[in-house]
Amino acid sequence: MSPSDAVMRDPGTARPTIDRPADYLHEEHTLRSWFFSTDHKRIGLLYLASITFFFVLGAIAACLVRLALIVPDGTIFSSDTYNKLFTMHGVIMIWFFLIPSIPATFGNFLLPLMIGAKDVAFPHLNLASFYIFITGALFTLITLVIGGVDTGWTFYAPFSTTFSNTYVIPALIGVIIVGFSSILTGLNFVVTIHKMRCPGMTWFRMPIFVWTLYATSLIFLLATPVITIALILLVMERAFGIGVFDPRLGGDPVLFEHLFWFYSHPAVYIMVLPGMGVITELVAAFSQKKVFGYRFVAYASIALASVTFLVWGHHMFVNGESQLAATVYSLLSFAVAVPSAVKVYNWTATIHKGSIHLDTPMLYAMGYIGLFVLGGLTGLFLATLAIDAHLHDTYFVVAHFHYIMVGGTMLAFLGGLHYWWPKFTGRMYPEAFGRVGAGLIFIGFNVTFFPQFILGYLGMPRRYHVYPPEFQLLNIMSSAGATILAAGYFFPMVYLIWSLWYGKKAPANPWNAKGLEWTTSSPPPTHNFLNTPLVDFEPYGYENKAPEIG
Amino acid sequence: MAEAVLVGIERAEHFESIDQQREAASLGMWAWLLTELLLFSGLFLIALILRIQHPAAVTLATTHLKFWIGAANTAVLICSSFTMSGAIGLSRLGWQRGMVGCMLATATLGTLFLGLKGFEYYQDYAEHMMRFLGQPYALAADQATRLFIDVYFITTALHGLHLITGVSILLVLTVMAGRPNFLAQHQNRIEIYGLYWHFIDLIWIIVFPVLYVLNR
Amino acid sequence: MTPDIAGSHPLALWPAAASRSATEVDHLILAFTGITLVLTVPIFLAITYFALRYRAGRNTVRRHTEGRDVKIELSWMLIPFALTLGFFLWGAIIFNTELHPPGDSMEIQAIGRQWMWKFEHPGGQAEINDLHVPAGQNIMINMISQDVIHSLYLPALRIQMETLPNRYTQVWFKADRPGTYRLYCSEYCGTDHSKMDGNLTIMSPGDFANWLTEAGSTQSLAAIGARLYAAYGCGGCHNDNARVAPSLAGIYGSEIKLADGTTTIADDTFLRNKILNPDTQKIAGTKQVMPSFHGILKEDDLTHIVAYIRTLQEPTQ
Amino acid sequence: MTPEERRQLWQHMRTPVISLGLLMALLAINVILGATLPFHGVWMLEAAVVLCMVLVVLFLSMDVSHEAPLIRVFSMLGFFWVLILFTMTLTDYLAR
Repeated sequence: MSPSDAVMRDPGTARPTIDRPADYLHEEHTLRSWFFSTDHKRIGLLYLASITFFFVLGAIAACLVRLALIVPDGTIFSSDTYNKLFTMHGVIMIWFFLIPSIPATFGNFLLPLMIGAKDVAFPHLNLASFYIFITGALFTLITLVIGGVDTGWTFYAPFSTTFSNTYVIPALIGVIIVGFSSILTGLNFVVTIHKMRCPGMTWFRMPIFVWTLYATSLIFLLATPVITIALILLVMERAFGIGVFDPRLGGDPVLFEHLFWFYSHPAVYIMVLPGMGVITELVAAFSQKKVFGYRFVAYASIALASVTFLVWGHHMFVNGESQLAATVYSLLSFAVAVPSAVKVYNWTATIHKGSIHLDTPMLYAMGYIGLFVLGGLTGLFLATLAIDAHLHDTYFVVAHFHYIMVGGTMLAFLGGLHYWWPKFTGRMYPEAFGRVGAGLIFIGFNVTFFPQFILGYLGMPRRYHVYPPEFQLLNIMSSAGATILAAGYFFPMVYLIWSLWYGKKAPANPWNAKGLEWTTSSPPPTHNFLNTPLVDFEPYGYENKAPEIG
Repeated sequence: MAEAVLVGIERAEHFESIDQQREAASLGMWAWLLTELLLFSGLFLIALILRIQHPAAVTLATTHLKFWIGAANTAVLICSSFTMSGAIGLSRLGWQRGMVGCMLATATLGTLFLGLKGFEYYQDYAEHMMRFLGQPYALAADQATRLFIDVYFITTALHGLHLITGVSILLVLTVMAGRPNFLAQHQNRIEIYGLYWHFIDLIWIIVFPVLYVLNR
Repeated sequence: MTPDIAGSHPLALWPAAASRSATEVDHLILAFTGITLVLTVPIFLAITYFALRYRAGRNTVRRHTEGRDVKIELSWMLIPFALTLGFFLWGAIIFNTELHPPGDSMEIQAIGRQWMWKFEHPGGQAEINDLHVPAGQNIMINMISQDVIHSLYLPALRIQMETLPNRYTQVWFKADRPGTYRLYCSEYCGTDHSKMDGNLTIMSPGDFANWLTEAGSTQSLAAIGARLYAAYGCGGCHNDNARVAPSLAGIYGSEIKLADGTTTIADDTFLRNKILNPDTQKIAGTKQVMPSFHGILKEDDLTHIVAYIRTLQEPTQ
Repeated sequence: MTPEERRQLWQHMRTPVISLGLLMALLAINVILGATLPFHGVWMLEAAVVLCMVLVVLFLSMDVSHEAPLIRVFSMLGFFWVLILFTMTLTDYLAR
């Protein structure tokens, strides 16, 4: 540590006037300054730590599920344990890792930096959102410890309300509370993007990552309240017998599915959209080239945030939904694929004639484009009525959404984590290890989930603890892949933590990237910029002439 | 009647200007009200679907709802919305004492609403409508009525909860608003709170017809 | 007695198709895969090729036009959408035929309940978890659930339909390839969701006819009773090494000492009453914990189970 | 209260008073309709009256018309999304 840090820590000596302003990491080291900080950067790191903890929990549940599926007769765990494992894997991974991962961690840290603001619009609300997240997380941990819940992350009535005898209510309360953390984060970001942009930062000079954060925040605001009321109704029905979905009284459990999927499909886009934003940043920075069709990509994000509210019925094609609804939802589900296609084609065009640096983040971005496209188009298969009649609730669906969530959002999260690591911590990650980790994850992922596409088409239903023996070979392949994937996840955790102390000191702009966050120091000062920046340049201002000719 | 005090807003540290701060606060409250509307819309959807699937049961259930207490409550909330607008008008003029008076009037009208609501719940209890409290259910003949009665209890309870938090925040705000230079620093808090209060009234304006009035 | 399931050798990469509409769905998905490969393989090749050709440090022409290329954007927005719309239509047409059972189809009643399927043929023959159907004839399954949402899934016919507790749903098919195929519950329904499967046996009309007649007789009451005994979980408490409840081996006809000192013979009526309301005629020396099956077991189920208990003899060892 | 103060007060209280009057009148209409049930399809009229009340509260009490266009969009956005939720769900329930 440089002498100035040591001096600062000893309160006895008068504070010397140090040449550079104390950055947000080294300014204060008290517990209070971390756990009650209203600095968006520190709150972002608090989120990073808590979602990593939950990622490890969810990954352990996933490994145990894959372990249980090695044998067709399900003798490794009891059926109840298996059901609780896949439910916990679902609940933790979706609400406590994927949804907060990019918006709450990168969003909190980078949004004010990218739009030239000192902080988010409501810093105290931001801290409150974090502690609401922690409260919701506590409920889920309590559910895990006292015995788990076996309803699946979908909590379908009447099983979750009358027939399950596990701890459904604590799990529901945990998810309801963490919903409010999403709502308040969404609210904070919407107001910040509208009102806190620095002079000159017009809407079309913002980075695409900020556009996707805006679209995600709109979905937070418009979708989360509906699942909050749906889950409150479940708690009411299970705890007090105030039955709204109870079929014995004439209630309709499909109505719960409508309310649930009205949120849960847009929630899929809450998880995907920020990933798309991160990938646009990575592709632009590592191709040293303007984003191709910037306006189309920006409008595509907003289009996704609105059309995604019209397609939730494609989860309910085979539960007696009316044919009119099924056909309308199927058609709209084809339309919702168009903005995603626009983004993928624009990324490809951005890489064209760029000056490509195949560093770790770019490897993750390339992996993302490949796997996300596969995930997206298998989604189109499932949106086709006749194919969904065969593939609904089979391992094909499991493979589809893991290609989007892990192949997509997870790779984007890891790519972004490596890309902005110097800005977060002022340290560079070890490049060689980074590339090995990326390769490991790419291979492990494909070996784990591609066999599941085949299993799905062969007709193996989802959430099956005991399966016909002919599916065992493909399940063993998938479990083997899961071990490689687990190693692939563990590896970056190790060397990133290692880099906190031994990584090279990072310059302000290690990637020669454009964007306001790279104009300030790494790690940035507490108020982000010495003086509020004035933006009079286009976003992604990479020159068109080739820098390395000759 | 009242000498006008200085009215303004104190700039928070991370905002560049007072306009930015006021617009941010207003947009933030509107975004929150948007989520409140969607929260209640889930219940309205269930009420609508129940009317489609069990029309007779719903009509039978509404005969047991206290139409006149509901109507009186709606009037009470409309008046409280008026007194809240009064408080906002006076805060803009700087007539602090008048404003505090209006806020107290709003709080009393809100409590009156809760009182009427409590009385209505007592009458429901007396009529054995509260199956979940273990009583024999009055309309046991038609089980589907219980669905609509449950929606009625949950919606009015959720709205009541919003009203209780609304009144308590209002009382705290009234205490702070009574302080000498409150209006010089935080005048927009009254306006922001006014938006929330009007929205509680708006939600009830939708709840009353959806539950009590439509095809009685 | 696991019959050889058609197309179920471990390395099968394609499920057996047992009906014409199943093969049509296969054609749909193969064509759709073809189109998606046409749309996506160029992207994978492009990004790898660009990444290598335009790698930083290689000197190559990087000047590119920055015109407002709306035409390109619109083309790669509308062309893929138009191409895929064809598959939406094709899928919707197949789904339309799947949703409307023809008038002349044979109707089978299906009841899904926690963790077993019960099928009733028009002639009254009941089957647990397995389903025998004639080939070449339209068959419509009218189904409902007794508790949670299940889903009758016949992968060989590429169809499934959820059973809902509050209303009937239908699914119909015309199987034409005899053989034995799998039948699953595909909507998560609790502990033994994965054990709620069975075999769909498609038989030629002749075999089906005589299966129906003898199904009524030889598939004895005891055989059905055995399945019900397993399905309702009676074995959980009553099998030999269970300590919770008395073992039922050899109980039929034996003398039972009751808690009130009297003794009685465990005949049909005693067993039937004990199952319906176990709190009556408490047995001496054991705590009565058995749940009542009143309203759960129908009359014919009771006779099947009692018939099965009658066949339980003392364990030989 | 000097006439000057009274004029100032009325200038601020004009819209709230109008909104109070309108809301009370509309409520009266709905209550009368609800109590007397004049004709069978009366619920459509009652729904229209409720819509007017909602608009009155939005545009007069909450003074949305004097706010920035962005606020107006946000006030309408919520109702539009409720419309999406209702119409898409009804395509399932009404066409069964």
